[in-house]
Amino acid sequence: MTQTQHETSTAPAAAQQALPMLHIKVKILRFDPEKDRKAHWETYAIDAQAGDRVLDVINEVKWYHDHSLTFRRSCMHGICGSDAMLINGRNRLACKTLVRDVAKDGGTITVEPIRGLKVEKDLLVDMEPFFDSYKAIMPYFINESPAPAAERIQSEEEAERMAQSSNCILCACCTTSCPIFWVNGSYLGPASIVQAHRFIFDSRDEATQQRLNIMNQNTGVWRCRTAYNCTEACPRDIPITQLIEEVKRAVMYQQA
Amino acid sequence: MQHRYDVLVIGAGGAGLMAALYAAKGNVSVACISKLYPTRSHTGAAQGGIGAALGNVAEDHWEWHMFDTVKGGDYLTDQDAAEVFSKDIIDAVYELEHMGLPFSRTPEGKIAQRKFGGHTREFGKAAVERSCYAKDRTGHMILQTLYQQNVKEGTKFFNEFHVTDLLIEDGRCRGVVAYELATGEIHTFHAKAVILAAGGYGRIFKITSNALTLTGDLMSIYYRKGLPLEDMEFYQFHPTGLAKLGILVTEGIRGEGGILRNDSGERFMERYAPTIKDLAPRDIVSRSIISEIREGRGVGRDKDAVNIDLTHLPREVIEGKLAEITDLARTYLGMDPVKDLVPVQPTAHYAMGGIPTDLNGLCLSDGNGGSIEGLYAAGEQACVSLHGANRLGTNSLGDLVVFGRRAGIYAAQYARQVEFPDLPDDPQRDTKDMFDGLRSGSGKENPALIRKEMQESMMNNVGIFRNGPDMEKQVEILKELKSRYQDVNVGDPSLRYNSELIEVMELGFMLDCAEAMTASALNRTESRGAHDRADYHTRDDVNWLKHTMAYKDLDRPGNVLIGYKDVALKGFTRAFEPKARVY
Amino acid sequence: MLHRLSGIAILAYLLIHVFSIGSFIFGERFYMAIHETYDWPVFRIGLVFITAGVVYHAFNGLRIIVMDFTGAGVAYQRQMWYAVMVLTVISGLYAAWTLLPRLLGGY
Amino acid sequence: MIRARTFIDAKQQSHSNAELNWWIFMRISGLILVFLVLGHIYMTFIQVSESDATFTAVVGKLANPAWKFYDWLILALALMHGTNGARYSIEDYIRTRPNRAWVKGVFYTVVALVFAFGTIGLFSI
Ligand SMILES: Cc1cc2nc3c(=O)[nH]c(=O)nc-3n(C[C@H](O)[C@H](O)[C@H](O)COP(=O)(O)OP(=O)(O)OC[C@H]3O[C@@H](n4cnc5c(N)ncnc54)[C@H](O)[C@@H]3O)c2cc1C
Ligand code: HEM
Ligand code: SF4
Ligand code: F3S
Ligand code: FES
Repeated sequence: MTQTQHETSTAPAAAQQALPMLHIKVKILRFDPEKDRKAHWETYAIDAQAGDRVLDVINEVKWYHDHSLTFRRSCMHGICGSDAMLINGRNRLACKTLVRDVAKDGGTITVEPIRGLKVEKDLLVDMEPFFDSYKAIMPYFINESPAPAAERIQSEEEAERMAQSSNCILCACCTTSCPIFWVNGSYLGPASIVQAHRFIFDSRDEATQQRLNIMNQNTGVWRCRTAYNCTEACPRDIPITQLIEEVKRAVMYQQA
Repeated sequence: MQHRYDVLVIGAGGAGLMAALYAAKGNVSVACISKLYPTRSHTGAAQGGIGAALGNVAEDHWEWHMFDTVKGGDYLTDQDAAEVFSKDIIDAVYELEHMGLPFSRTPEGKIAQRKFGGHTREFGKAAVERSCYAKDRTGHMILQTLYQQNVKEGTKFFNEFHVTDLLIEDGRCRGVVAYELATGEIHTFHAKAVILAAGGYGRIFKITSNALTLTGDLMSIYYRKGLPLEDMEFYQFHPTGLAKLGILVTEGIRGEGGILRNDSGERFMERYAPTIKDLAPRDIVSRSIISEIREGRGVGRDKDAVNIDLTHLPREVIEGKLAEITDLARTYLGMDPVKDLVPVQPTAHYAMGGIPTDLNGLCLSDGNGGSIEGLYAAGEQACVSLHGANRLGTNSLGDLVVFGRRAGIYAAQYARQVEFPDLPDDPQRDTKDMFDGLRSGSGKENPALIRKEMQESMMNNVGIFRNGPDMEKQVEILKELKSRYQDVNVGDPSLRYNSELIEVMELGFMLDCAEAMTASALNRTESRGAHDRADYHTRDDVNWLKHTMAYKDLDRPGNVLIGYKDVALKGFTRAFEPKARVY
Repeated sequence: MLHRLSGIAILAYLLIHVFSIGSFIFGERFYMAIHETYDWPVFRIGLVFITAGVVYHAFNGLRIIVMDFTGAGVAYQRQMWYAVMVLTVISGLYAAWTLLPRLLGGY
Repeated sequence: MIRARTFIDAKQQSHSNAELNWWIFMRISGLILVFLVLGHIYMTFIQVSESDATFTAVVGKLANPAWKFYDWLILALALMHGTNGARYSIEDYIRTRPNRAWVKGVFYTVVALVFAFGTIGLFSI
């Protein structure tokens, strides 16, 4: 706690008074593969402002309480997708979650790694399986016909079809909140289907048939049980379940 | 462990991915090393757009774009680079579209374009629609599209590998050394050509729009070899970052009619730029805001911000065209731009300077045409000097794709012609020494405090307004911080995912960048573009129409040697005479 | 996932149910013997849950079908889910109400 | 497409509509079952108590071939629907291939037996 005081002591005295500090506890599920056989909880007392991000709080723990705390982060404003965590039981980006939304003065914030992927250390999980299923859906534009000298023409409405799915930042909040993914990692998962959606509904893409075939496999869309956890978890507000349903329909009408 | 590739790309942002893609097209083996998963790179944060004279909305020509770039850069821009850029960017944008980038569209189905600060028609007559955009997430779409294409090409990625050293001997680059976060293992990468594209270093400042990971690693590594960094004094502060957080509020918010107001509600830009008011260039608006704050007319708890007022705009405009920033204001400040004033303050945003390169991306070893064979650089971390003393909005994404592509092409061409050079005897020695040093410090100092002091003092002393005494003070502060840095200690002994080790290492890199910036800024006794000195308040073309080259003094730690490089005042077919920069 | 639980529960019930009903091929005595056991309170209460489960599964199944085939279905999924829950509770209560007197008072 | 490295990969990639067809079947059978099952419950259970379902009552009702068919349709559709539903669960929860194979084997056998038993029962009256 001494360090926390140091932090505030640099600010002008007047400001210090004007600013109500919340005294909160952060309970973090820690795991060090080189020392621990099992994950364990550790609690830190932190002073935070209501408007601070949970990521600020976690940084505070790392910088002034326990340097070994490990997690991913980069952009600090919800665009890079690094810091998906289970905060108070819900998948969220730590940098897009404010303290005041998850804790009151004297309250506790619990932070755990996202589920369904192997925990490597503390809040950091192995992302390889996630990116493997991303790569399995041919996540790239395919159009082998000769390109025109300028752009390919696409109407505003056609471009709008991709608006939601192309918003994805691959943070894995959705996939790691899906109950089907938890029990069976072979399910491609909502994030990959969102990515597939982006290309299936791109009027310029020529590989629609192949993409639908991938979605039609037993690791694809038919695994989805419309649980909606994914939609609720997405920090970019992508209506994921709706997009998955659109892909299901596309597969169905395509094959019929 | 040792790896061998013809071409190695360091960094997987827009510049790195573009370079990797075009190198791979050149029939050589390519690997890309990045300390982040590629889609986590900060290119994804860019909102506004990428400028190219397509003329989809209004008549436009590359000459006009070239002129705007040169004038925007306060004539420190190399005009040959500006000419290559303004021509190439047109094809590059079409190529991005052919890669599937989901651009917003015009009613005719072409790539949509909009106005942006400093982009004009007929050499400054009126604003022109030049910025090609994909909603307000152009950078995100560029990053995703380029990564997707690399997946398609099968580029080999080494993700979460931190490059710690460049292997340069006898003026020839032979590869790099990298630290694998997952295992703690040190890897040697043997290569014929290396392309550096590791992004900016905005984290040396307290308030910044840059990611926590933008710490200038490769600039510092280059600089530690006694090689020069160019134009480090030119650092752009974006006028509108969310107060305290520094999260960027796009220039488009003023383009749509947003008004800056001080504590009494006065539209203060009327005093600083009577004709174009809130739409003045970035450096001017930033300085005006800071003046208001310094004179006690700021808003907020610490009176260190001003308000941006959108309340007079219709709700549809705010929630439609400015959706992203509306979301940011609501998420982070709990404020609704529809009815609340949003507090903003200038935020450290973009490095105009960096590793000097020629037009093909080849890294320069001095100001007289010397170069490092086999070493290329592109992106924010490089300085072809396209942006001169001040970058125009949308020209950075353009820089990434144009010069990333060129670096890729020329590196592959070079790699096809040469054999693998020999590796130095003990390639990992310096890296191991560095880590040993970090692990064996006395541990008296907390790196987080050193970082905080650096960020605050850089903000105050080498920020938007500069003057000699402050910067002299900063030189001493940095020396002190550097000596305290010797006493940090990495307490976490683990090998796997040792993020503490990484953070401490990055702090060391940042201190170097800060040192080079401060020395370069102190040395330049004029005001130009983003570099504004109270004690030398005018532009001085007679003495200072030249690039700064800052070298680390390898014999006297903490000192910086300054050299110079000429500005290319002519393009290949066009040239623009330096004139006073008025808008 | 409640859908899955209810689905499996009623499948289990169905299997038993078919067996018990089908058991009349072994003759009346055997059939009645099995049915005697149904008078145990456990089974009575179980039956309430099975009824609720079937109703939930049936209406939630309809909800899923609506979501699958119409865009509006997804938009109103939450409201529909509440409706399903309400129906489930109502029918569960109704079943309990009709069963309870028999449970308490025998028959 | 990602290149198949093993037989399993290849089998997964070989394009078959099995999952799609089952998915459609689940919806159609579900739709039909709504009427059948709810009707069944209503008639046999809410209207008359389970305990009224005496031997004679059941036999009497089933003498009518229409009821025979009605009940058999419930039996067949519900079992197919339920079995496929249970297969979904098995595939989700049981992850090793051998385990999955034998669990499925046992399960299908039970269902087949019950189905045979029920059918014989129905038509032997
Ligand atoms: C908020 C914001 C908005 C912007 N908006 C615009 C805009 O509208 N238009 C415009 O033109 N420009 C804009 N810019 C500027 C532009 O986005 C950046 O300058 C540009 O994206 C930098 O790209 P880059 O490829 O050079 O680096 P980055 O995208 O930052 O990538 C750096 C890469 O280097 C890697 N790396 C770094 N260090 C190491 C190491 N030691 N070892 C291995 N890998 C390493 C990282 O992992 C990363 O992959 C904006 C910038 C910001 C911050
Ligand atoms: C009464 C009408 C019924 C309707 C409308 C209905 C509808 C559905 C639907 C649409 C599904 C697919 C869910 C999905 O794909 O996510 C399903 C699954 C299932 N159904 Fe039914 N069903 C009915 C009756 C039954 C009966 C009688 C049984 C038992 C024998 C049953 C057992 C199951 C099972 C086990 C599943 C799998 C659940 C899962 O894996 O998530 N259903 N049902
Ligand atoms: S769909 Fe949403 S939750 Fe899922 S990875 Fe993309 S951004 Fe994250
Ligand atoms: S949580 Fe999972 S089951 Fe479907 S709706 Fe989302 S993918
Ligand atoms: S740090 Fe980038 S999304 Fe949170």
